[in-house]
This record gives sequence, C-alpha cells and structure tokens, in this order.
Amino acid sequence: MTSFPMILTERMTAHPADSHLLDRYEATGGYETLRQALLSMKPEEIVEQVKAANIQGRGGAAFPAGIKWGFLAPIEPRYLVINGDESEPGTFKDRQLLERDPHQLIEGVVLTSFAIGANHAFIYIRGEYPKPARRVQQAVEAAYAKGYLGQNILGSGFDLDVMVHLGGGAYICGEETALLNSLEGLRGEPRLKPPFPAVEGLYAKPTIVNNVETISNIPWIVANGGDAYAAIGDVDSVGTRLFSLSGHVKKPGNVEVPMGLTWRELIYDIGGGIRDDNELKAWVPGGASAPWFVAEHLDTKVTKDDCAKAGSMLGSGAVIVMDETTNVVAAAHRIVKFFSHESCGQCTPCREGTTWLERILWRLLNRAGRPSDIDLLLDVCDGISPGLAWPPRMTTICPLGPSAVSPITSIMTHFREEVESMIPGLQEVASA
Amino acid sequence: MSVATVISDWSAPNQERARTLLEAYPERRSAAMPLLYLASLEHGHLTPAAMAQVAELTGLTSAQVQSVASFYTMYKRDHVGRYLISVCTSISCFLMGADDVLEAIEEETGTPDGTTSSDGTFSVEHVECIGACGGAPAVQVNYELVEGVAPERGATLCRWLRESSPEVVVTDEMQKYFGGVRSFDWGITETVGAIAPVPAFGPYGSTGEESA
Amino acid sequence: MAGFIGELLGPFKGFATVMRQAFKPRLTRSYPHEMRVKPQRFHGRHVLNRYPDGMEKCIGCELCAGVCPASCIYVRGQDNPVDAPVSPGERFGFVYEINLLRCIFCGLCVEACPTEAITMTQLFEFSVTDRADAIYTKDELLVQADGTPNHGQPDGPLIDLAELKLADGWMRATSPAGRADFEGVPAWTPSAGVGLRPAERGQSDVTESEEEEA
Amino acid sequence: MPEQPPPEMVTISLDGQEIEVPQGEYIIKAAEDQGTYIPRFCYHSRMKPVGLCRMCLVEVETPRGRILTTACNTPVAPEMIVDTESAVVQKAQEGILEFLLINHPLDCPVCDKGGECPLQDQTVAYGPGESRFVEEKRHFEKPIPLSDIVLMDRERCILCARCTRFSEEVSGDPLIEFVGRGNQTHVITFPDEPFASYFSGNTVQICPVGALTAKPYRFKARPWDLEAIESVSMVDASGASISIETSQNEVVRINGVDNDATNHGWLSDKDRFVFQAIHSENRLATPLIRDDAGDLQPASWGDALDRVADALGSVRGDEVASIGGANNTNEEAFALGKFLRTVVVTPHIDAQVGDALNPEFLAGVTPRAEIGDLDGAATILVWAGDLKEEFPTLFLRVRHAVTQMGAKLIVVHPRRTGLDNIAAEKITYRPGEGPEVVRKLTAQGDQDYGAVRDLLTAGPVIALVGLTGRAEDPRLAEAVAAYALGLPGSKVLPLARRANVFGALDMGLAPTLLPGRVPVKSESGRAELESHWGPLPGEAGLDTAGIIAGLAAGDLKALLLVGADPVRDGRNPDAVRAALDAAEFVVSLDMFLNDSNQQASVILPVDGFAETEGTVTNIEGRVQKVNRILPGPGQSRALWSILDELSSRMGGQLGAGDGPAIAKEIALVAPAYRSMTWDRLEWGPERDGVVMPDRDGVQELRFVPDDSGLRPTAGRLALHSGRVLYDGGTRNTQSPALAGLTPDPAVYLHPRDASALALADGQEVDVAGEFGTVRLRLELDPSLAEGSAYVPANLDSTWVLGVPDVVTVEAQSSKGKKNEKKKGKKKGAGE
Repeated sequence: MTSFPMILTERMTAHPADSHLLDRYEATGGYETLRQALLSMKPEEIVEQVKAANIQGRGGAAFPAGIKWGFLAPIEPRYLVINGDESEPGTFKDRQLLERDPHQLIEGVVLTSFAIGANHAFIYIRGEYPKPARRVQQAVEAAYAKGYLGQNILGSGFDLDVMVHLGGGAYICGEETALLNSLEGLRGEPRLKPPFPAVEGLYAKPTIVNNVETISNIPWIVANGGDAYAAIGDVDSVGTRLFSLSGHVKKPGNVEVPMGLTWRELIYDIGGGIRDDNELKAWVPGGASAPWFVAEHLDTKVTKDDCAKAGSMLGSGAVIVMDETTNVVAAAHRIVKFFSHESCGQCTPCREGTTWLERILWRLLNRAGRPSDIDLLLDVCDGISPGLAWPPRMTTICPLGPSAVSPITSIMTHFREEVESMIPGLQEVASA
Repeated sequence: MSVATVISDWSAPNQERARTLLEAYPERRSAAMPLLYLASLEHGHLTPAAMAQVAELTGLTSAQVQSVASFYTMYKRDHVGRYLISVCTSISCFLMGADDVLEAIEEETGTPDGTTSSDGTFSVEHVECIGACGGAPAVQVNYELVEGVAPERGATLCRWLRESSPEVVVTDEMQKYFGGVRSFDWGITETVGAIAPVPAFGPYGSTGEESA
Repeated sequence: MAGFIGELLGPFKGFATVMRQAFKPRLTRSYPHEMRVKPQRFHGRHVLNRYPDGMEKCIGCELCAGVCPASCIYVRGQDNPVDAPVSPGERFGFVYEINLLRCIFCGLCVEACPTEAITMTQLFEFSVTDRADAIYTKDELLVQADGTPNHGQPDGPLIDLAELKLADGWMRATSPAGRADFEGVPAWTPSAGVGLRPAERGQSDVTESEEEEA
Repeated sequence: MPEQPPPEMVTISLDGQEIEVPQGEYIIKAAEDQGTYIPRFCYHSRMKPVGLCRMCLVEVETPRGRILTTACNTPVAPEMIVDTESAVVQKAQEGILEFLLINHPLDCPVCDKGGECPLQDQTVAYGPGESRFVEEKRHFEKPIPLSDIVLMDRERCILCARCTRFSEEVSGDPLIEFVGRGNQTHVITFPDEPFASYFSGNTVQICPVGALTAKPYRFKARPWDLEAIESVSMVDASGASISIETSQNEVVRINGVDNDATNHGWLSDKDRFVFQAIHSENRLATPLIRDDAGDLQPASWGDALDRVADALGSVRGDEVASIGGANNTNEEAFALGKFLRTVVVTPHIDAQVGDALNPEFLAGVTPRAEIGDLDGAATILVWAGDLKEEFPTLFLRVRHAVTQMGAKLIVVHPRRTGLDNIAAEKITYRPGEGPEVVRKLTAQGDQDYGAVRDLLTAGPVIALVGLTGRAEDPRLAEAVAAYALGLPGSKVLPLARRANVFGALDMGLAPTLLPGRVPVKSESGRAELESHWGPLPGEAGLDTAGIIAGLAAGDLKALLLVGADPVRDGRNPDAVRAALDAAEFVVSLDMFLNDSNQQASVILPVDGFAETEGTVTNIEGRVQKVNRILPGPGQSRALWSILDELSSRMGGQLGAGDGPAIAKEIALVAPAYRSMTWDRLEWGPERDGVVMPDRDGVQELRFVPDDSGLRPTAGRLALHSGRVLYDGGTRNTQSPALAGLTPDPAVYLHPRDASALALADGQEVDVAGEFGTVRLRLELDPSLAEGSAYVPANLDSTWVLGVPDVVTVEAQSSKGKKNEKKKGKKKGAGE
C-alpha cells in the first residue's frame, strides 16, 4: 500500500477526545477552506473542482457527484439534502463521520450549498442514530454561533440555513426520492423517476441529495484541488474510502483506505484475517444489496469497475465476511428478511416477491423445502429482477426489490450444492 | 386554530417545541415526523388522539398522519414499556450470534419478541440493522446503543435496568458495564441519554449536556 | 312347395318367438312397487347441501344460474347476518329457485358450483298439478339438518333411501372437480355422512380392467 | 369542448408498427388509442400515474439498451421503439400477476367484482396457469365498513392506490390512506373517522378488485345478469353521464360514464345511490281521486282523467296554472308546455318554484361558458351556492381545473364552501350585502379586494353564477354576471340546480318563454310558433309567486303540480299551503306524495328516472339523451302519454303520441333545437351531448344582464339558507342509503353573534322569521359573516322556517337547558 492522505479520518484519529468540537476543528485548520472559498471562489469554480476530483457518490450508486450537481435545473429555490439515513446492513461509516467529525460535514455542506446555490440544507439522519444526530445538532449550533451558518456567512453575503431532521426507522428512506418524501412529511416511498431530484426534488424544487461521506470529502477537495484528489486511488475509482468491516473478521471496524487495493489486502491485512483462522467462505462486498464474492475474487481490485466486472459492487462500502462455519441459506434468509421488512410496499414485485422469497428460504432452513423450490426461488427472483443479471434489471420502482435477489443468486451460483443438501430427498433423487 | 389550543394538554416546553418545529420547515407538512416523536413523548406512545393533534397542527387529515406514522417503525402506536430494548438481528449481528442475545433478553425480561411486559417495564423487539455492525451483536435501549453484547451481558443489562431503574439511559454508561467490542472508538464519555422510548435528539426525549 | 310348408309352420314360428322371449329375463318391472337400481350417475333432481355443522353450502354466487343453458335457476345473494350466519363467509344464497319444467338435467350447475352446494340426487318423481309448483324453492331444495333431502312422499314406496345413498356416491365421484388429489380424502355427503369413495379410473391405481371388475 | 390547438404528433414504433401519437402522451394511452391494450391496475386516465402495480411493463429501446419500464408513466418520444409483447414483457406480466395473486383470496364466487374483475380478466389473459404459493395467505379482518355506504375487504386489495389517490387528488378529502408498510400495507380510515365523502362511491367503481364494495349493490346481482343502459343523472343540472344497471327489472347500480364534457366519469354518492327511490314502496302506482269524504281513493285511469278533463274544462283557460316540470325530460316538458298553451290555453306556466333566477337569464345569457372551458380558464370566479353541496360533479371539475390545470379560483359566498381550501381568494359577505361587494369590485381605486381584482385581470375568466342561498335576491346574480362579463375573455355559466330546469326553460316552461329560447314578447318568434300551434297569448303569464298569489286571491282556480313541492321549496310555506287549499282543483302528476300534493283532488302517477326516454339539457345548454330501462311501477305512465290522453278528452289535439314524435316537433318549432335529433345523441362523436344552440346562432334570446335594482339589506341576522346535498327531499329520504346521511338540522351563528346574544354552542334555540319559527340546535361557525345566520334548507324541520330575509335567534323559552353537543354528527351542513 502506497502512502496516502487520511482525508476523512485524520482528525478523529489524532484527537479522539474532541474531534467533534468546533475548537478542535478550527485548531486543525477547519473552516479555513470555507473562508477562502466563500471570499475568493465563484460557485462554478467549486463545481469544477469537484468535477475534476471525479468523486463518486459514497451512498451506494457511485454516481459522480460533480456531474449530479451539473443536472440542477435553473430554478430557485434549490435545496441540498444530506443523506445520513445509513441503514444498509453492514454499514456504519457515516455514523462515525457524524459522531466524530460533524464540522467536517458542515463545512462540506456550506461549500456544496454555495456551489449549487442552495440557501437551505437538510441533514437527514436515521432515527436510530440519536447520538450522531445530537452531535451534529450541537455542531450546527456552534457553527451558527460562530457565523459559519446563517445570514451572510463570513461576510460573503451567502446565506445558509441547516436543519437536522431525524428519520423514523425506514431503510427505504436511504433511497433519495424516498428520503425527500420523508422530509416532506410523507410516507417514505420512492418516487417515479424521471423527474430526478435535481429537477424536481424537495417541495418539487431542484434538489441535490448527497451522502454524508461524499460531502465530508468536499472540504479537502476544495482545499487541495480536484486533481490532487483524483490522483489518489485507482484510475477510475479515486480518492480514499471508508470501508466498514464486520462479520467474521478479526478486526471489525471502519477503515479509510485508498481505492484500488485488492480484497485480500482489505480482508486479511487490514481486517486481520478470519476469526479463529477459519477458512473464508464468502463476503458481501458492498452492503447487503450486493452479490457475494467468494475466495476466487480475493485478488479482484477494490474499484467500481473491477467489482462490477466481477458481478458485484462496492455499494455503501460495507464488507460482511462469512467464514466456513456459516450456513449460507441462513445468511441469505437473514438478508432477504431484511429487505422484505424494509420494502415500502408500494410496488407489487417487491412487496409480494421479497416476502415470498423470505418464506421459501425459511422453509428451506427448516428442512421443509421441496425439490421444486430451487427453481421457484430463482423464478420469483426473475420476476423481481428479470434475467438475474448484474447490474440488475428491475420490474420495480427502486432497487430495493432486486437487492433482495442478490443473496439468492449468490448462494445459487456459489453454493448450490449446499442449498440442495438442505432439501430433504433432493440429493437422493439426484444421485439415484 | 392556534397551536396552543390544539395541544393545550401538552407540557409547556413541548408546546413551545412544537411551535418552533412548525416554523422551522419551509412547509408545515414537513414537521409531521418530528411532531409525531414529540406526541409520542407526550402521550407515552402514539395514540389516535395524538395523531389527530398532529394532523390539526400540520394541516393534514388524521388518516394521512396515521398513514405516515404507520410507515415508520419507530412510531409506536401501541403501548411501549419504559425501556424499549431493540436487538439487532440483521446479517452482521446474526453472524455474531444475535439470536442468542435476543433469546437471553426475552428470557430475562419474560417478554417475548414484539411484546411489552405486563408491568410495563420492558418492550422487547428485534430490529433490522442499527448501524453497529462492527460491534455486533448490538442492542439499543430506548435507542441508546450498546455494542458487543454477549447473551449473558444482555441479560445482566436487563436485570440492571429493572433493578436500578435509571431515569436516563446513557450509552457510555451501559457500554462500560454491559458492552464489548465497539464499531469504533468513542473517544469521550457523555452523560446525555434518553428519558423515554423516543430517540434522544434535540427537542424530544433527551436530557443532560453534551460535553467532553 | 316351400311356400306351403312355410304357411303351415307360420303359427308355430310365432309361438317359437313367444316361447323364446318368455324365457328371457323380464325387463319390465311393476313400478312403483318394485324399483330399479338406477345408474350411479343418474341425473335426478337437485338438492342444496349443507356442511356437517349444518351451515348451508350455497353462497349465492349465481354461477349455476349463469351457466344454466335453460335459464331455469334464479338465485339472489345477501349479506350473511353476522350473528347468525347461514353459510360460511360473507354471502349466502338468499333466494334459490329451480324451474324443473325448464330444467334439462344436464348437470352443468353441479359442475359450476364452487362449493358443491348443488348436487343431483336420484330423485326423479316430482309430478305436479300446478305449473307453479314445478318451481322448486330453496325450502324444498335444501337438505334437512341431518342431510336428508326433502321430498314430496317421505314415507311412500316411491323413495328408497338406500338409493339416495347411491346418489351420494355419484356426487362424491365428481368432487371436487374429479381430481385424483382428493382420492382417499374423506368427504361428507348429504345422506351417507362422512366416508371414503373408491378410486376411479384415471385416479392412481385403478386400471380400466380393475374398474370393470369392481 | 372549447377548441384547443391540435397536439404535436410524433411517430413511434409499437410492436413493429409505426404509429402517430400526440407528443407527451403516456405509452399506455397512446397504445390504447391505437387498439393495443396494455394490462394495468393502478393506471386511471383521470388521475396522475403512479406506477405502483407494475402490470403495464413494456420494453423500450433506449441508447442504454432495451429497458423494462412502466407504460403508464413513460411519455412517448419521437422515434421511440416500444415492445408490449416480447418474451421478457410476457414473463414480467406473468410474474406480476402471480405476485398479486399470492395473497389475493380466491373467493371470486362471493366477490361482487367476480365477472367484471380486471384481476380475473388479466389473469386469464396474461397470468400463470397455476400458483406455486403454498404458504398461508395474508389475513385481515373483513369486511369492515369504512362508512355508512362503503365496505372494505383488505384481503382482496392489491394496493393500486386508486381509491386513496382519488380521494386525495380528485375529491380532495383524503380520509382513506395506506397504513403500514411492505407486506402489511393496507388501506383504511382513521379510527372513528369514517370515509364520509360525498364521492366515496367513485372509489368503489374504480377499485380494480372487489376490495371496496357499496352497500346498495353488495350481493344484489352478478355482473353477467346485469342489463345496462347509458343515461344522464337527474340529481343536479350538470348532466353527469351514467350507466344504469338493472337486474330482474330492478335498478341495482349506477356507474359513472367518462364524459369528457361533463363529469369525467365521476359521480357524487347522491347521483350514484339515489336510484333506490325508484323502487321505494311509497311510489305512487295508481291514480288517486279524492272522494267526497276527503280521502284519496285508488281509481282507474279513465275515471281519473275524466275528472281532470272535466275540472280543467269547467274553468277559463287562464284560470288554470301549472307549477313544475323541471324534473322531466325535454320531451315531457315540451308536451306539458304545448298542452297548457294550446289545449288549456293559459300563459301561467313556471317550471321553477320561485327559488331560482330569472328564466331569461338562465336560458339566454351570452357568452355562456361550457364546463370544459374551466380547464382553459386562467381565473374562475364562483359566486353561487356551495358547489360541493349543489353541483358535486361540477365541483370536481372546478377542483380539476384549479389543482391540475392551474386556474386561480375566487370564491364569493356568505359562508365557507367546499372549494375554499383551493381558492386563491375568498370573499365572505353578509347575505344581502352582495351588491356592496359587486360595487367594490367594480369601483376603480377601491381599497378592498385588491388581490381579487388583480386576479380577475388575468383572462380568460369563467364565472359560475347562481344564488348563494335561497334568501338571496335573484337579481344579485344578474348583477354579478353583468360585472363578470366585463372581465377579460369572460364567459358565464349560469347555475340553477334542479335536474332538467334548463331543458324545461328551453321548452317554454316559463311565463316569459316559448320553446327554443324565444321570449313571449318577441313578435316574430311568437308568430313563427303560431304558424304551427295556432294563436297564443301575447302577454307573459304569472310566475310561481304570482300563481300562489292568484290562487289565494281566487283569480286562478285550478292548478297542475308537475313533480313540484312548492310548500317545501317556496318562500312562505304557510301561504303556499293556503293557496293550494284555496284552489278549486289541484291535479298532481308525481311519483310520490309530498307536502304539496297531499291535498290535491287528483293524483296521477308518472314514470320517472330510468323509466322514460328522452333528452335533457344541462347548465351549459348541452342536450343529452336519457334512456329507459324499466317500466314504471304499477299503472304509472309517461307524462306525455297522460297529457296526450287528457288533451283528447278536452277536445284538443296534442300530437304527443310518443317520444320520438315530440322530439321531431321540438326540432320543428323550437329554434334553438332545430338541428336536434335523438340519433345524433345515440351514436358517434356526439354521444357526450351537443351544446345548443349550435354555433350557427339560431338562438333568439340573448339576455344581457344588468346590475341595477337590488334589494337593500335590513335586520340584524340576515338569513343564509343554503342547500345541502343530502336534504330532506323526497328522492333522498326514499333512498335508504342516503336517508341516513342527512345532517342534523341546526342553526349556525358566528361566535361573536352568539356571545352577543348570550347563546352557547350546542344550545337549543328558537329561530324565528317572517313566516315561521323552528327550534334548532345552535352551532358556532366562524366562517360565517357576522350578522348572519345559516340554516340549511329543506331538512326535516328547517323548511318550516320558509325563506325570510332576516331571522331572530333566541334561547329556548325554558331557560338554562343546555343540550350536550351531539357527537359524530354527519358531514354535510356542518362542513
């Protein structure tokens, strides 16, 4: 691993006791970038820097942030919404950023709002994160007191109001249009697209929705230039990224690493290897929605394109490792159950399909499966995600339904025999 | 109709908070979600009367408010115990043995998953991922997090809650005595915590000062 | 010559025919004193059945009326009284009438019925002196609480209850939808009570020859 | 419909065929117009697409490859390539249907929708052969009543959100909503807040499965034994298209028919369920003659007609008068008019019961707006009764224009109305002070109503003008119309409520009008008619008020009541009753006994709605066909046939042998109806109705309203006597589904007025006016102008009050008795 700057976690690593406080933030150079940018840069210049940085959204879809900002419709008012509804199983990186370095996010929010011409920003934090929300709220208040937020920020004439909004417990609100609905006080159901939020978002006004991690990178990018950022990491996937390691690794937790490592380095070197030095069975590379990788993928590079070529994605950066003792059907069932529980219920394939999948897997787990269930599972998956290809085609409004398909296609691809062995009578028939 | 007349049965600070919330958003309707938390806090849980009040405040119909409230898992429309214990059973916690933790907690509290104990002390529920996967298995008490909870520690936690009946539930305190491995280092010790099964954020359900 | 002899023998030929017939088994019966066993699947008059607990099977769906080629069935449904339901579910047959003068006994109503509420018995004696009486109403069609069909001559020599049980056999043969899956599944019939019916051709282990033996 | 520029056309490829479709049209609609049906559940052409059911998936060629997308929310684009039946699409459709069916109960035999169910039909057409779902289906308690009319079976619901969207988007009263999430989502009301919408029946009609059922139709019949015929609702004068469906000679259901020009397929619950009155056991089924003892006795038609002919023949023609005829078809109204003018020879004819506007204004105001003009309006001015109560389907059209088409709405009314929540501006005024409002709006530089005046500078302006309440001076509406016609690009839609009142006026059932919108005073028009009918009186006759006075004074001797109840609808109930008593002979042609015809000498039963065929004319002058699907009960007969026979007994010749013959004569003698034939309305593009006059300008009457001569205000509490949808009228009370919805009678006062009078909310008070006193419960209503009292018209007790200008309200004589405010009061007058 070559040396790289710790973009997101340097402050919290160096100052674990008070990295969340304004004094420490200012003492470590915080809000300097903002001061300079507001007074000396034009909004378009910031957008240019972010475009040059080629930073991909860290929420899961990995859409380049700069390009997203460029889609904004020329209508006032505009809104910036920070997506802190981090609910993807395996993911806890935003929690750390919110809890440990909220000012870094707020500086990013102000810079972004300035760049896109928004005077109102919302930080939507999931309801189960009261502590991160408290810390952000405290930071927002401190920033208001010091004039980093509010009217005429730092004498630049730019106004910005920031509100922290707490969710109510719904994974689907991580989908940007569902999040906007939730913020409007509606059910968190994804909207039909188009129109995209950049054209018709919050209150039907142009809106940019970005992930916490994405925006936390902005101060560094503006301070050091987009090219400097683009120089870190791999060719297409640039910068550093926070990965959340969990499951059967020796050292779970968040790590900031440059893009372009191999999975072996991430799991064995950084994650410390598998617990009890067991064999690695499989891992989920990018949150519960992502298709699984197995040992043969260990040397795949951790970049957007390489993972896509290998049939999965980096998603939210959650790496869930399963060792040889894991019952893959049980693991897949648990993931499908999650999606079935979190389905918003508005469109048919997801509402009915995920529940049905969950119930079939439950039958398998309880040794009550039927030989026809293997085909049935795959066919139900096909009804949600025709062709079972990656990236998925969808019969649904949003990608939640196809996300529930990933673990099933994964176990069918990599562990079909193990699945079949759970169906009474199937292997006898096959061997006869 | 003025805010005060609609929620005249609320405590004065909460009335004030409701008024602030209504003014804070560009559109009144957006205040529905925070107001629902506030109403839960006022009424113990989200009663029909509370939903009707929120409807009146936000200019929605009661049916619409009910529709919104029922979408989100954290708005409890049934009675909730004093301590809401949420055990994460999603994939990461499951891999690390969350089912055993849930079982131990159910046993200790005598409260099966999804129910409230008869004395109103505990509500036990399993929840989907609460973002503490590095510290799996994780448990929340009134949405205050404890990570690395082994089954027997989960049981001890419940016993402690029942016996010492803390007014305020504080993450760091619980983590110290009942927690294990954490997702990441928290750096400091806080005294802020939840006073009710409502997230301890800003206007609702919190107490104490955030401090270093 | 042959003609002459032929003429002479003529009367005897006639006798021979008589004699031959006289020793053949007799086909006529002294009905009504002696009843013939009717074929198992005889299409006689309809009954409306009940469930073992006495609930009516008819749900007033009007499918029988819809399918009837002679348009002789009139059905009206109604909301089931919540406290004293007539049939399981929300709806029951409130009016049920069959005009047996129009009925062609094709049995389509039986096939259409989703709940096996209407079946055919072997009852076929229902002469009337007034055309209006030929319209059988629900009171007449509905079996009694014990499953016995109502009929005009309860104690007369015209009704053989054993025969009615055979009629039940026919009903079971087609129920539900004649699917082999239901082989060995106990079924309830109006007069035979709960029981099993023997398997039929097309169902699992029965071959054509076996069936004929049976 | 007003002319709109033709949409730009684009070429797309649909299943390999090049088709031309309007730019921006959704694929599902474009394909349907070309004959390719794409299956769907949640899509409804009158609501915004939501893409929930995913049934309408099609494959579209894009630069990124072929994608699956929903046809209901994807607009066509030039050169688009759409495939609706590829293998992928078929597989997806099959999958969606299997998903929908896994939790859908297979209780089609007991389901009201079975037989006409889109889910059934599409399963047969696109679905899988068998279900592979072996688990237990989802269960909910069922069925649960959502209101007095609508029941919900949540197990059958496929969550297409048609009902919830309708109530939020179209009718604007979102009382039913999704509850829960994911697999447990269901549709329900808030506890103890029933789905008390005036439009709840529409949700039953658009529900694609049998989840929502309506009590009046529930289990009454199966779809395959229904006979249906299209017709027009006779509940109000907006001319909603309906289909009347019968089984075994009994109307069991009325459904809305999508008429682009009028109701867009929506109906009010009154339109939908009022048919129950047809089968009321109180319908008159035989002629009744009053015997010497004063009792009504059944009689033969021969005797009854003889009696009427004798009585009418024994007085001078102009001693006979007629009230009513607004609930009949144009043909019947025409026959009645001709009977009165040529056989009886009297000019005293009035179809209105003295509670509406000047007939010349209603029939002849120009330029007259069409309902469709609302969609193109920049500003809509509603100065009329509460549309939600009086014209529910027109209310929906105004809502549509405002919420979907961007029109700005101004409402002027003495109290809150159903439109207030979408109005850009609202003027509340004290009844009687309307002229002052007009003056302020007109006066340049006046400080009041600046915002309203600003809005009204944006044209085109469509003004809906009618009486806000019964106590209002009818000339106020004319003044408002005169003001409105001065606004940019303005047109006026005159409003009068009674079913076919516009048809009746057009057929000459007014003292001042001859058939075809010809004023009696027009020499040329009269001469033209005389060339067909022979000599006619040249003077205008008496209107209802004049007739009542004439009867009381003895100047008039005999009266025909044609489906009218002037006692209840008149200004002074006691005076009308006295006049009826004073009349020598009263013959009533009606469907029911009512307060006015109880004392008639002869009562003749007539066929009514669904029992007669003919045409009707709505508020915009649109002529539509109404049809017959039932015989009348017992011996009841069509009005025209009764009149025809009566004529021959009186030595006249009416020539009203049958409906088509009358229709032909109308086309011959009524100028504005010259081109009208039944054939035009029954087939082809004019099935939605034809607005008369045709644009060739054959209408003679061109009424130009003016704004002079208004009644001044007096008294402390001016009365606002507004109509409510579910009133105490015969049709309503004879329909069991609707009778229970009538609001509790009450008097409404502004809180400040109440406290000035020392009255409390819920208290029983005596309301007294010029004509009568009634005891009512007091309700506070801050939406009223101060100094006014609102009493809903024609409820069980309130009609006794009549229509005085002012009332006094005082505590009930036995003091200190406070009744507790009734809980769970019905929606309606209180809203």
